[in-house]
Amino acid sequence: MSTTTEGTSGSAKQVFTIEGATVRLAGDSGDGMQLAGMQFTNTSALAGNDIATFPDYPAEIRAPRGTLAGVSGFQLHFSSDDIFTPGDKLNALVAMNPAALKTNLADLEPNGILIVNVDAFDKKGLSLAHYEKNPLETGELDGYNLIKVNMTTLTRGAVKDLGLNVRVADRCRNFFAMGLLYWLYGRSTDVTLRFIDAKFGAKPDVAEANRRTLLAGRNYGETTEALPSSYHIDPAKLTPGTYRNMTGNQALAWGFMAAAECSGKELFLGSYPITPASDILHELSKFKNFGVRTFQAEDEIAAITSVIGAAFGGAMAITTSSGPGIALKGEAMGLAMILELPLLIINVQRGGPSTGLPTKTEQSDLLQAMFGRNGECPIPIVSACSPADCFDTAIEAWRIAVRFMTPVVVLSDGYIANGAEPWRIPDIDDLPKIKITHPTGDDADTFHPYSRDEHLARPWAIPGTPGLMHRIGGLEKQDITGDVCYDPDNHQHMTDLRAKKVANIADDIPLQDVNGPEKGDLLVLGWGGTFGACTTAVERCRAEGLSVAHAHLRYLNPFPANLAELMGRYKKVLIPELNMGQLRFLIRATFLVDAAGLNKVKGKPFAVSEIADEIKRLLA
Amino acid sequence: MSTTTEGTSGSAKQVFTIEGATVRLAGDSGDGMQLAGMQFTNTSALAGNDIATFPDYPAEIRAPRGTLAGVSGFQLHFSSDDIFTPGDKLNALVAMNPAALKTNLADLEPNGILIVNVDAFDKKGLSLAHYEKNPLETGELDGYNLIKVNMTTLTRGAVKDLGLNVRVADRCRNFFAMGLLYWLYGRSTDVTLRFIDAKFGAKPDVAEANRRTLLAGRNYGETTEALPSSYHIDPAKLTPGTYRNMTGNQALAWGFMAAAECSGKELFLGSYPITPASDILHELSKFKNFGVRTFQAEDEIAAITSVIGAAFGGAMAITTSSGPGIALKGEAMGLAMILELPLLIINVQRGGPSTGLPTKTEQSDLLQAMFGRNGECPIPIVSACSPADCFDTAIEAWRIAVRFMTPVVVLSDGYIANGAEPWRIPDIDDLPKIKITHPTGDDADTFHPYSRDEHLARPWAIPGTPGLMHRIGGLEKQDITGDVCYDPDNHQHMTDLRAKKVANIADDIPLQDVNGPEKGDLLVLGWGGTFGACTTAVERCRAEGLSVAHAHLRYLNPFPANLAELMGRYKKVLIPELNMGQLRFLIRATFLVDAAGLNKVKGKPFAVSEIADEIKRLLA
Amino acid sequence: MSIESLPILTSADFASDQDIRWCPGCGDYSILAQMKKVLPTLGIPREKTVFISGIGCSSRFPYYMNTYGMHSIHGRAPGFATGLKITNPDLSVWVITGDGDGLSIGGNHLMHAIRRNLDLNIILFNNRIYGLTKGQYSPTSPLGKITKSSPMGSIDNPLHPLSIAIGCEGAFVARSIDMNIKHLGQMLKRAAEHRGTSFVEVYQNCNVFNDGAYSWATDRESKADATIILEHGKPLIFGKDRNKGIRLNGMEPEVVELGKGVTEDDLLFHDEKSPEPSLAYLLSRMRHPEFPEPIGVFRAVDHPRYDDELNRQVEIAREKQGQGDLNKLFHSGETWSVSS
Amino acid sequence: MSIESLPILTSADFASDQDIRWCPGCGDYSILAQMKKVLPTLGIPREKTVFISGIGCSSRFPYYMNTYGMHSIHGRAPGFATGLKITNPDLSVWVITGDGDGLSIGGNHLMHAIRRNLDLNIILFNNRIYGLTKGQYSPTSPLGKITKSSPMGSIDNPLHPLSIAIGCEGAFVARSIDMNIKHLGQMLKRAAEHRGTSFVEVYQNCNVFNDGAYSWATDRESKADATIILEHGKPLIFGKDRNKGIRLNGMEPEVVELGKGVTEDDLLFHDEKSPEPSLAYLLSRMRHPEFPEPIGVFRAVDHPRYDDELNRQVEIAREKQGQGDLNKLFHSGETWSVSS
Ligand SMILES: Cc1ncc(C[n+]2csc(CCOP(=O)(O)OP(=O)(O)O)c2C)c(N)n1
Ligand SMILES: Cc1ncc(C[n+]2csc(CCOP(=O)(O)OP(=O)(O)O)c2C)c(N)n1
Ligand code: SF4
Ligand code: SF4
Ligand SMILES: [Mg+2]
Ligand SMILES: [Mg+2]
Repeated sequence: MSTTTEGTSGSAKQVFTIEGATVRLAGDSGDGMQLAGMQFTNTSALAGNDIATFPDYPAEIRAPRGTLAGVSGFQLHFSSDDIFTPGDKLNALVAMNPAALKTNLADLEPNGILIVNVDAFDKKGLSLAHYEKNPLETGELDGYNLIKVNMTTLTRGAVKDLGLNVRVADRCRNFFAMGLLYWLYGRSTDVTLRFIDAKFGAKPDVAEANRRTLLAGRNYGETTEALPSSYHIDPAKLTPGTYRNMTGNQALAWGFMAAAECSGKELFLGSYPITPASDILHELSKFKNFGVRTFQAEDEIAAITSVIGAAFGGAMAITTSSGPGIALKGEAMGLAMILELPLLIINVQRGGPSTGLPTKTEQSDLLQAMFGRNGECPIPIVSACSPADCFDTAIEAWRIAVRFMTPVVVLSDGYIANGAEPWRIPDIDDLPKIKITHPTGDDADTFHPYSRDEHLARPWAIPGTPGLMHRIGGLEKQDITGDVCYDPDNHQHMTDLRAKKVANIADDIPLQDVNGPEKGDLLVLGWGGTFGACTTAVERCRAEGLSVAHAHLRYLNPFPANLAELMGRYKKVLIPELNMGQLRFLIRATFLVDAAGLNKVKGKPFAVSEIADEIKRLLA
Repeated sequence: MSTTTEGTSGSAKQVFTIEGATVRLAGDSGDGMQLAGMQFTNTSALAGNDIATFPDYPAEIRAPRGTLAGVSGFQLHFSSDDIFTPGDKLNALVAMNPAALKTNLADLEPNGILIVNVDAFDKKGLSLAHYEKNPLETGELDGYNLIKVNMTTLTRGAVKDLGLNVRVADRCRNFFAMGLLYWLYGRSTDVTLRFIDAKFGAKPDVAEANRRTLLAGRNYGETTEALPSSYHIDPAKLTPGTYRNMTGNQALAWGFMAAAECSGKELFLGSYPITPASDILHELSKFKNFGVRTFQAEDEIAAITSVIGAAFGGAMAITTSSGPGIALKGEAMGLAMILELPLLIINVQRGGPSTGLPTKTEQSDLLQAMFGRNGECPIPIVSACSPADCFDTAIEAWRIAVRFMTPVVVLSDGYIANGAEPWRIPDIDDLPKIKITHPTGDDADTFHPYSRDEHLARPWAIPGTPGLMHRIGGLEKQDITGDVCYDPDNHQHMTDLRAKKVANIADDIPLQDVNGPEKGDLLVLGWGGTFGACTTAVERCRAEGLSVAHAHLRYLNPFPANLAELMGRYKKVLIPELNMGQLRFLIRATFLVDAAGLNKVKGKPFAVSEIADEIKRLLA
Repeated sequence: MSIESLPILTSADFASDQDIRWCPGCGDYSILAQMKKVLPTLGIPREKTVFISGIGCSSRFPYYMNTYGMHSIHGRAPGFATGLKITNPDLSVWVITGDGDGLSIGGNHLMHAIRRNLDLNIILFNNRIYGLTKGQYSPTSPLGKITKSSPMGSIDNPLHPLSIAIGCEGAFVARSIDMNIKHLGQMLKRAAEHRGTSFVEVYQNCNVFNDGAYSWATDRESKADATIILEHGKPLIFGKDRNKGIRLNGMEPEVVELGKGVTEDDLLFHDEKSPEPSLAYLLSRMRHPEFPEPIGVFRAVDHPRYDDELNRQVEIAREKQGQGDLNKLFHSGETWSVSS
Repeated sequence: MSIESLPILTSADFASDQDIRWCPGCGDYSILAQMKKVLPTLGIPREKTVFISGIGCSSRFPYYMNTYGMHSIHGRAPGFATGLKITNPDLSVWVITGDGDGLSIGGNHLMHAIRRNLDLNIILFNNRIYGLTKGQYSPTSPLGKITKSSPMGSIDNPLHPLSIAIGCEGAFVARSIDMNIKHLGQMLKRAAEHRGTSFVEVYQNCNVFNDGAYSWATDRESKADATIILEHGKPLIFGKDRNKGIRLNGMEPEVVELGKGVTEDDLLFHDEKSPEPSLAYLLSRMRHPEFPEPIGVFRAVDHPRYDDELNRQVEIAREKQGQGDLNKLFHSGETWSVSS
């Protein structure tokens, strides 16, 4: 930590330069914590920091006010260094009420900054949080840097002459908290002031109230003696380029649009709302001027069947859902597979089984993606490893789908979907084109719907093309002609062909790369949203001298061609997953490698320390 | 083959005593081959032979008459020895038309008996079968013992004075063929004459026509010079008892009824028709006087949800389907699992993927049964290995379901479902009771819906019981109380608990037994309908001096507790499956055992020779 | 259902110990309150009462009732209820569903439950929006509705729950409004008392994602003109001053003013017991703002019930064939003996 | 749909090279024949025509047409058709389904397709039985039907396809009979020509598992008395001697004899264009044997079509916002630059 006497923020107080910080805003679901978190994120990103976020909110729309179940949190990690996770331990926590304090305190580091809204610590608030005594008074918070702020009072004061009713006024409290944090971390209020203009422009008094509260919060930081100093964080050394913040769901949506453009297709989405996938539907439904057509189907089966229909018709067609919805799509996925049509099935995973924990993250649908349908039915699977990575994953999935004429499953998860990080904006012209050829009427004489090209892909002949009329369906089909066929040998042949086609994708995807030594004591093998935690843990352990490398799989079916060889170069393999060992199961079955697992299903991402500790335990 | 001068059949011709024979009747779907096959089966069973059958018919209700696609076949293997399969090679083939000849000839052994209805070998018949020349005249059948019979003419002659129209008369041809076979294998016509009375009693002229044709066929055998001798087969040395013929579907249905009786429950079936599972629904719907309630639901989802509702209400509740229907049940299976209610989900597997080959057999839904739903969702799986074994499997599945309060998947397949074998009738009072206790109003003070007994089973408290009112659902539930609970540690705990409960079943099921040496060069590890082929192949190889044993898994999740140890006693493990290696995948992942696979998806069971050849290849 | 002499229960006895997690101001509270009020009047013990729901805000209902309950999966509640009722005919089974749960993913199960006419009470909370998933349009959202998934306005012609129920020839079909608590209580009671599937649509305000969807039907000024209360055998009269009525012009209803040559006798008379459901269908087609929307019982006729019929078949089978005997069954037909 | 000047096609041009695998005598043959007759008269090229079906005997239909086709999965054909039509509005898309496929497992999709009113032609082959799975009762089987799965008789009140379609306010709803080939051809043509979802129920005989289900409507002696042909603007007259008619008594239809003081003008006049579907609903309720069953077009009105509306929104969006530019989108809102 370095000290500057004159803060870049123009504060009169002392300013320390730090590498970064992890901050969580926690309050009632009605307190606007998600909005505050997003603003803090954008502001930090625009300040040039690297960022990672973790929003966490209850399943209820509005759980009863002030209760433990109603707490909503937003965690932001920002740094002048490359970061990959929203952070394990909090440097600062803002607790808007007693329930938020109770459910979040455990994550605050010793001596961490703890800002509480004391006004909310009244009898009712304390009892809703099941506090028998007021923790602000028992001394139990002595181990923290406790900053008590009369946030409600101060907020009401700031807006008093605007004539708003109390409920509306109190809803500005989140801006007060933001203002205070902005001061603390030397952030500019510009982004949020612009946001206020755009969002509340139509209600000038609300806009003004939010503006005033934001600034009141900032000024409070500058004036209160409780906060003797503030922090400065340098911009991160990111690859040059223009950046914006992206959540995983938005990146998927935009990735699909980019894939459509790169392949000269119009995009069709058939979907049925489900948490945490719905935002992809919401995002894509905004872009009709891009020729994006979204169809909110009556259920998940109608969604995927509409997508198969659209794919038959030559569109770039995708369906989005989460675990329970994907379970419903199994039968139709089998049809898509035997029809050999290109389409994407996106699973933004959440806590299972059954309805499970709808707003929590988990990686427990991998085996469902592999095997969740009848018969021998191989479907390629790709996964995204971070919010920004969703963009590339979307494009890559579509590339595979059309090259091999196959449905492709894309796995994301709730953590990636709602988390945000900086995304370096590509030039759309720099993205590789995806070549698609449809046979035309000129091919009529030689056309066979189930003939094959060098990738074993069948031709994508679309209705409307003269001379290529043909019928497809879910019964086993004769090789080449595609006619219904009950011949025993043909069934074996077609089963083999379909398996081989998918297996061959291994030759068309990059070899698996590794972060760390080429060989050594331990390989951490991950997939999906654990990327950040694995990366950070492995780097930390390597910094401590351990011989450990990290490989993170994008391709889960088929695996990259060098995976067996790669794993063989390490004495041990550790597979951390937010499930009970699903990738490990596939790795063991496929390669007979006795990989160790680090498994957790707690609705939360891994802490870096959990993985680092396990690495150390294995290498001890 | 021994010779008797005076046949037991009272034939004047020479009679050879043989161990057994494999015979196939093949004709057009409209020719009544399935009926004839069933009669031949019953007759042979009643003659005391061991039997095994393999019906094989087209997916169409009535494929176009005379075409290759329309051929329907029924294969019967009967013997004085224990047999386990319907036989690889045919000793005799009856071909009612050219299409039947074409599609079945390859299975007939050299010099095998080939009976053809020459009347059907006219221009139209030949051309429908894509014969350019009449094979009866080209000499291409010289390698067989060809018996040409004017079956149509002879049948019409036999019924001529009954005044039936030609179409009705011609429909008796299958009885002519049966009569001929009955003579050939020294079978009594009694069973079939009784059947004719029962079935056609209401139409005396049809009954009479069938009777006459049957006897005409038998007499033709006795008189025709083409057949110089007939065969005699001694009764098999079966375990003493009373026997009847059973198909797999019937045995499942009766097994469920027995399980209901043994556990003091009434049976509820919620199902939606699908081949080859529908017959279970048909069978059970006959037994309302047993308190069996069948509900033909609007779809598979309604079927399983009705079953979950009935299980909640304390019934013995089951749902039956095949692969595509099971795919639709995935979401609800997840719910059943987290509700921890006992119920059975039966999958009579058929050829996949997608609609696949509906009337053909396959074992390719094992991984679907394991993983076909979202989240960490373990469900026990048991499988039946033969038609008669379905009875015991049904009871065992229910025993596990209620002891552990869990849904259980039962895997059968089209081969078992439609195949028949002798079933030794148990005395219902000898079947072990299945003990079920429901908490009562007296337990109200201590009752918790998610408390656990020594099997980790929760109490099965049923609506209607005073004082035990509680709510269950698909969200994660708090340990013991069952209340909705989003607590991270609780989710981990409950996930672990549910997994452990299922894993613990391994302590409650028999250790895996082995047929053959305790240790040796090769273990053939099978499951499901391959039982007969595996048994016969292994016994044959052992007879040839090879060191090979056979273990056949009833329990697929969890595996028997000694399986790892057992496999370790053999140098190699071979897993033959009618899929591309699904059990092998589970075995590799679970035990890291590099088992070899013998895999086939041709819509047909294994031939014994296929497995025997592979054993020899592996041990060469 | 066996009705015994019971301790007298109160609304509070039907409240479970769970915190209620609907948004403050949600119309669901009012339906819950009425249900808790009505149940003690039915003479059915709590333990004989079961609530089964799908997924949605509305579907959390069972957690709040101190009865048996199941919060199942999205859209499938009628299936669970069917299996439960068939096997336990003496239970009083309620299905709680939403417009998305019941008419989007679950439309088919709803339709089949209604046509089978098991003795179930199905209450559909129609807030014309997906509440739990935070505000997408639903099958009952009006054309042009702007939501998160329809930023340019919904283009799906809405479904009308009662028209569909009558399309399936539902035997008991009714409608009420969350805010009209007395009427709502009556409808719940009528539904409970009807034998066969009772289908009740409740207009329910989602004050977070679709606030005011029914203000025309609940606002003091407009409601008398915008709704019409159906009463069996009575003419269709409405309006603040009860001076307007509905008259039939051929097959088309029209609004007329009373007086000015039009008397009550010229009006359409409601007949909830009409065996022919065409009148009920026509009433279900009267929509705001062209017409006052009817609330009340559209149809209440006695139809055979699946559960009764099935259990009757069981009885008949037992009478005719005797109680099943497995040993006898196993030995029926062709058997043979092998002796040692 | 772009209609170009085309080579004149014949019925035979629409036949595929696949062997037809229905049972001899099955009513499906007749429907296939009429379809092949009608299509060449529409002026739509074969390659612009697509048949999509579910699973069932009826659903094998696409294999026999030399057009594009998909034999999909059980009950879901409307979903495939919807996605195809949305993305390819110039295709002529037909959905072929059965009473099990369309009303049992697929009831919800059918309902939603009808209400969305995409320009699809849905033909439901109603043989009142599950043919392909060998004879279980279906949702349209009459009460008491004895089948493999209902040995004591079905106890499910049947669904009536047209009542349901009208319950969803279907814009084009018609019925015909396999054996009445001229009428059937007309109905298929009317369905094809109607813009929006055309729903046609065809009474189809399954001579293997449900033979004679419609003999009253096809037998020479009975059909004139047992059916009534709907014609727009004409009174409902029927009978061998065309001396019987349908009159409205309040909301209930009744059979009257003409003459004896009853004139044609007293009869109910058919109005397929009535914006109010109550008449069509009432007609759908006329059932054999109480009434002659109507065949013909029950309803044909112009409603907004989902596919049109969606594509209109795309156009409007493009007009208002300009054709989308990804580079612009990516750089919209808050961005920042990092330089090396
Ligand atoms: C299979 C499945 N698909 C989707 C969802 C997500 N989901 C939960 S509730 C709901 C809709 C709720 O709408 P409605 O039934 O109207 O209930 P409300 O919340 O408005 O009361 C959806 C789409 C789910 N839980 N399961
Ligand atoms: C998911 C699924 N469930 C069940 C089946 C079995 N199945 C095939 S067709 C059919 C019913 C056919 O009845 P219908 O739609 O009336 O057609 P029909 O054969 O009478 O023309 C059923 C139950 C299936 N193929 N897929
Ligand atoms: S979101 Fe709407 S329906 Fe759901 S609880 Fe809140 S107000 Fe009620
Ligand atoms: S079973 Fe019936 S519907 Fe199917 S093809 Fe045969 S006659 Fe036609
Ligand atoms: Mg709703
Ligand atoms: Mg049918």
